[in-house]
Amino acid sequence: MRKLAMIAAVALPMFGTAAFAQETVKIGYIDPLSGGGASVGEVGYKTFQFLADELNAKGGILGKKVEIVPLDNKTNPQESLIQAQKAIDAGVRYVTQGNGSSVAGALSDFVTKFNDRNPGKEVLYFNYAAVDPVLTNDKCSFWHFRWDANSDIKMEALTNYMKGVPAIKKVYLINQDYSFGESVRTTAKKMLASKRPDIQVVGDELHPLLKITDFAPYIAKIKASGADSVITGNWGQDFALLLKAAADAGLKVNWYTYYAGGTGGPTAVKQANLNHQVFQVGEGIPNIDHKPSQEFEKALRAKYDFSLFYPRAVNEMRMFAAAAEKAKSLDPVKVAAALEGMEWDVFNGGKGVMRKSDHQFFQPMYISSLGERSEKEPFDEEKTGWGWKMVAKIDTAATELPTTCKMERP
Amino acid sequence: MSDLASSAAPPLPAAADKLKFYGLWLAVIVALLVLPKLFSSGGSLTTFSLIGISIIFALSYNILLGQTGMLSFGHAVYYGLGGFLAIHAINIVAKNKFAIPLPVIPLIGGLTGLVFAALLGWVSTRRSGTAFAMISLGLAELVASSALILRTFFGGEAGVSANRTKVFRLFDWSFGPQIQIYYLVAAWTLLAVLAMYALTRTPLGRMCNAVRDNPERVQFVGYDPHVIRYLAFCFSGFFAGIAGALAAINFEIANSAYLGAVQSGTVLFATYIGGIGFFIGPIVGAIFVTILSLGLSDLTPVWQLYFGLIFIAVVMYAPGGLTGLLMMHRPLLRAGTLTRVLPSYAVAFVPTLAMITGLMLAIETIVHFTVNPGDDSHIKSFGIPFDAASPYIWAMAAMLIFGGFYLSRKTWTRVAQAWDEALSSARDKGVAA
Amino acid sequence: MLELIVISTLNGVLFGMLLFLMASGLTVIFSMLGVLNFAHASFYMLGAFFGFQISRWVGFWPALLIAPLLAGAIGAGVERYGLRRVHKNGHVAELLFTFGLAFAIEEIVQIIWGKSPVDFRVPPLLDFPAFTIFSTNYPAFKMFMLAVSIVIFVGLLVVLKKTRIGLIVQAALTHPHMVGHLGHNVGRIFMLVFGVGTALAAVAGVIAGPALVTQSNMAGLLGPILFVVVVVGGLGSLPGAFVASLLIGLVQTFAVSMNGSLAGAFGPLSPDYAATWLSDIWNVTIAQIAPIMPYLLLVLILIFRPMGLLGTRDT
Amino acid sequence: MSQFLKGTAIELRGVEKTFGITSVIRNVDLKVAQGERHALIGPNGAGKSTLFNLISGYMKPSVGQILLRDETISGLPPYQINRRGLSRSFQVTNVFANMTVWENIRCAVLWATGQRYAFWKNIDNLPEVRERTAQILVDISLTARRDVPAGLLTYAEQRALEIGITIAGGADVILLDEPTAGMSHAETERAVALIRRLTEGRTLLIVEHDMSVVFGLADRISVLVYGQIIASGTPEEIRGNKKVKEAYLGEEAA
Repeated sequence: MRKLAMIAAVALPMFGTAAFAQETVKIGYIDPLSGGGASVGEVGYKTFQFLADELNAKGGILGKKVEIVPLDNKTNPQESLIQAQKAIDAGVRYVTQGNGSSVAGALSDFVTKFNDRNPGKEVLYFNYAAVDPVLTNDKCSFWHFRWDANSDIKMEALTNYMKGVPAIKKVYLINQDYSFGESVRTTAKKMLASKRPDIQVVGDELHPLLKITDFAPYIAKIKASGADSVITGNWGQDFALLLKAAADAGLKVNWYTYYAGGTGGPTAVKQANLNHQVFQVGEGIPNIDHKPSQEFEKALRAKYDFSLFYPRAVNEMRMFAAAAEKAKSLDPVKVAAALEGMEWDVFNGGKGVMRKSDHQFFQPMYISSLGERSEKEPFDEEKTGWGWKMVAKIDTAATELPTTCKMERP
Repeated sequence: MSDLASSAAPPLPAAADKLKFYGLWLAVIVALLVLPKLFSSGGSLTTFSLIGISIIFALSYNILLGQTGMLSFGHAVYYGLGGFLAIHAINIVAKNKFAIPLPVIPLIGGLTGLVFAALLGWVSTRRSGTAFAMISLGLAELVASSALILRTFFGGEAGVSANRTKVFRLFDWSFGPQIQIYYLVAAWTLLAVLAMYALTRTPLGRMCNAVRDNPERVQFVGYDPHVIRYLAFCFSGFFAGIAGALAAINFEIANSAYLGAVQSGTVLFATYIGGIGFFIGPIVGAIFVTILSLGLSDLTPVWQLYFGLIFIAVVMYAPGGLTGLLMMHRPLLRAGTLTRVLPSYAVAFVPTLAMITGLMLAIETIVHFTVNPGDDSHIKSFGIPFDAASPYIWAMAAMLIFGGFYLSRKTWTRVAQAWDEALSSARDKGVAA
Repeated sequence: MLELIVISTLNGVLFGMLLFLMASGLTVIFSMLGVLNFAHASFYMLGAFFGFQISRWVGFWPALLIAPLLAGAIGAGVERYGLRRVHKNGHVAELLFTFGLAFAIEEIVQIIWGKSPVDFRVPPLLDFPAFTIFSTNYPAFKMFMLAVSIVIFVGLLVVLKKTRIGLIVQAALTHPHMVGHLGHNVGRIFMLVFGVGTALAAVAGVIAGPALVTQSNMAGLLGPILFVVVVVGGLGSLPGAFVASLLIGLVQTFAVSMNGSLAGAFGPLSPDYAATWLSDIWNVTIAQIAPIMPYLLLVLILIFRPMGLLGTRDT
Repeated sequence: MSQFLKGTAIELRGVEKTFGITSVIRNVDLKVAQGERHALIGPNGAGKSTLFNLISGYMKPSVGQILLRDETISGLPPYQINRRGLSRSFQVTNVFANMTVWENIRCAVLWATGQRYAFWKNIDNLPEVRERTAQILVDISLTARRDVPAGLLTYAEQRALEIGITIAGGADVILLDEPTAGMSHAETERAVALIRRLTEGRTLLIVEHDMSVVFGLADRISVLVYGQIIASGTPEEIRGNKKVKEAYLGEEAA
């Protein structure tokens, strides 16, 4: 009996066909909310919730309230597709996702096929953090829009900065052994070779993803190579443990990273005592001298205990609202048309554009370093007392890379 | 042979029994045909398809665990490889325009599972028990890791995708809409279940059970337990490959998650919770666990905790699984003494339910304060709204847990008594326990 | 080259000893109860989190004592009220019970301490480089870890082989009824052993917590490798686990330091094969596959020497 | 019945078995003729069960040769020895506890009826298997307990089942390890009658402690003491053998 009731309780909401009139704009947030990736997924969920509240306070989109529907994908592509299907059943026409390029690839593929097979019921996929270049190149889709700079763009920005630092002579590459790490290392080698041929790549390491508990052997190798700088795309524990092992062994190099600002990253940097030795490339930091973004940061921190890790999510939500207003419709096809080529005043200041040819958003990129703050840097990270300091700004135009995308439009 | 001897044999199924047997299958077919008419949304069709896939997978796993007594921690290897080959097959068929329709693809997956099981099986089935379990664990780690290294074949962590509608079409079935996939999965599930049931009724199937019970003695009746385990392993790999291929067709993507420890763990959960001692056990388990894993994460963020607790409860209190729990009552039902235990069940049910409710209330309240400390305390768990900050809720949870625990202990002792009485009177009536 | 060899050996030994610290409890439980405890890594994690919490309140050193006691008490409770019930249903049921337990513990830890890593620091007393070799520092804390591992190894050996308690415990495994008739409470002995085993895991947790990362996924990360250590060493053999830990630590560390690949040995592959799986195999380096070497070792050992390196009984 | 009534069924040539430094079987020579009922007796710990384990392939001899009908079988795995027509029972009941009596017997019948590892045949559609199983079931008088799991049988019933499984494959060399151990007097009598009936025309090697059983059943007797055969002969010869009296029977005769 109890079992029956339980099954019914679980099953009913799933099987019910949702054919209600749309009173709200539902955005399906598909990211890990349980399991290993949940710490990141929850930050993202709360960020989007905060942004939805912001839009709703201004009257929503076209007078309709924005609602974020959390869908737990357990960082598993298959599970993501089930969740996407569930979301579509519940009347969701817009999904957003960011964690894991494997999930992003699966979702983009799914949305494209779904729209192809179900004309009139199209769904748009807003990607806020998955950076695999292929999504806006060989495997680009009309139904996919990306607000994060892809890893090639980030590397372009990073090497544009590095070529101006004469102290860099020997670079060591250490990355996670999967498509993202692979793309970081190949583009790094290619771009460094063309921009600074005198820089020597003294090591090129791939290690298994999220499986290493002690990085000491890798640090020993870096040390033996005599490198002065390390480029790494590592994130999560692979980043924290790497720095920890480096600090233990007393390795003194500069770290050029993608995700030092991720959850747990600043704590690790502080613990390793790498004052302004860890650099990050990204589309924005809290300490940029831009009043609207700093106020936003203050409001966010007042409500939650984390800082804004996803300035791109702000761009995404605000641009979505603007595109819908511009199209005067919430029909995904029209919204997509309005988003194509849309120019935008970016959250952290400056101009950005959603490029029509591949649906990749281009925006100013920043190189920043983490360490002790001056009065110019009001915000610290993860209560460490240390904060991000802007080191260099790369303008939108200098980040634009060609694309191989051959967009198929409906 | 004497008539005396023939009369000693168990009666062969009578015509009526056979009719009942075929009738059951017919009823299942009708139910499968009607089901999508009742629940037609894309989500429910996907759910049904996943249940079908997981039924095949769990049954294939039970060929190992329940039938032959081999505990594997790496069954997903064969599921995953079947899935990958199926995806590659779809792409190749579509590219070269071979006249191979989609419904045949799962067979390719199955053969892949079979080939790999045949390759890896001989060394790993030499022993059962811990050695087999550990080899399966090691092999699973190796294969899952190589999936990330051999990028060309496995497509890295992004996996390989395909478009199932581009395959040669038979009768103008495009297999784009989920409903067609549902029928494809349903047909294969039916076939696979039938085949696996038939397998248990063959000389090999019976010897598998003998190996499970007593591998030592099997050697002294002329059989090599290693060969039996190996053959069982191959069959298991074959059906796991079919399940993997169907999953690949359903998602149109195959990636390293197919091969991973989570997949291997889930099938173990499903099979054991359903009950490894009965043929239908894994079917029940697959349905239960699939619905639970799809639905539970909507209801509570800590679904894994409930999952673990349910599993622990089953291992502790119902080692025969859900099916074992039901089957326990068969002798009572036959003897007509079932009615004697029902009242004590009803009595025990109330405090047990209270205890479980209290436990869930406590968990959800605690979760609210540790995971979302800043949020509004008026939360909704399992669809029921309540105020997590209210002291009444805390008091109620405590009362339900302790009161429920105390009372249910008492009442379950009574259930046990009633049970013994009912069983002994069933024995008196000549129904074997 | 010499530098890399010396440093790799040191790192390998350190990593191996950390593995032994974690695996010793698992071996003790297996050798005495015959239970392959899947939740062992979860008790290691509990130890780390208890250690973190207690050291916040009263400091690291008391935590090093209290946390294992606490985890051991929980372990004993698990044996008394869980495992013992399941015991009659056989080893598979016991194993599955611990499997479910691992699931539940991970989630409970996440509920209490969240999913992000917690800030568990090395105690100030040991927060300095012990010595420097080829300009690489070796922190004092790691030396402490090494010392604790060896002390535990020697201590366990002595207790098991030389003391009355050890003898009774070993007898209780093979002849529970006989030991029971001699007036010993077999149930309590088993409970004690399980408690001690889990407490050892927790000691490893308290020590490894600050050295590595204290996070709710730390159990899942190390769980499988502990089985490798225990099986490769020989189920139930303490010296075997010790040797296997060292072996795995060294193999993994040295593999990481090697860059060799088939491409390196035989020259690059002809471009005809550039996009085939052959090129993947051709270009993979030894360093890349270092972390899966233990599993390769596991499979090979089980095929060619199923009793493990120093084991006496067949798995 | 057996067509090899003449000749040797089992022959052991200089067989030794050592565990570490302890030798359990020392230089044993033994011949059992076709169709003979041969009993193996000796005090506890003499190595009788070890000898059974060596002959049936459960253990490998350290030194020496074992022949079945003049073919070497030492070193072969148990199932191959079984397929050549040698079957054994166990001292401690060793049946398929979760399977019914019917299924237990049937498992033992399958290989002998040539089913091998067939996975394409329905077990219910094999009349030969069915009839043979039923016949054995009648022979061991367990028809009434046909559908009971073997684990739930009484001790005597389990011993009968043990014998049933041993003879079900139709082997013509049967090794029985203490078939009546632990039985009451009446049960023993029934068991002896059963054994006598079932091994008619076959070769039987039996280990037994109950001397009335041994002397009532056996054509020849061998005495094993400390891993060595000290005497071998007809019951009368053994009764009169001085060495045996000293070493073994002496205690009982006194």
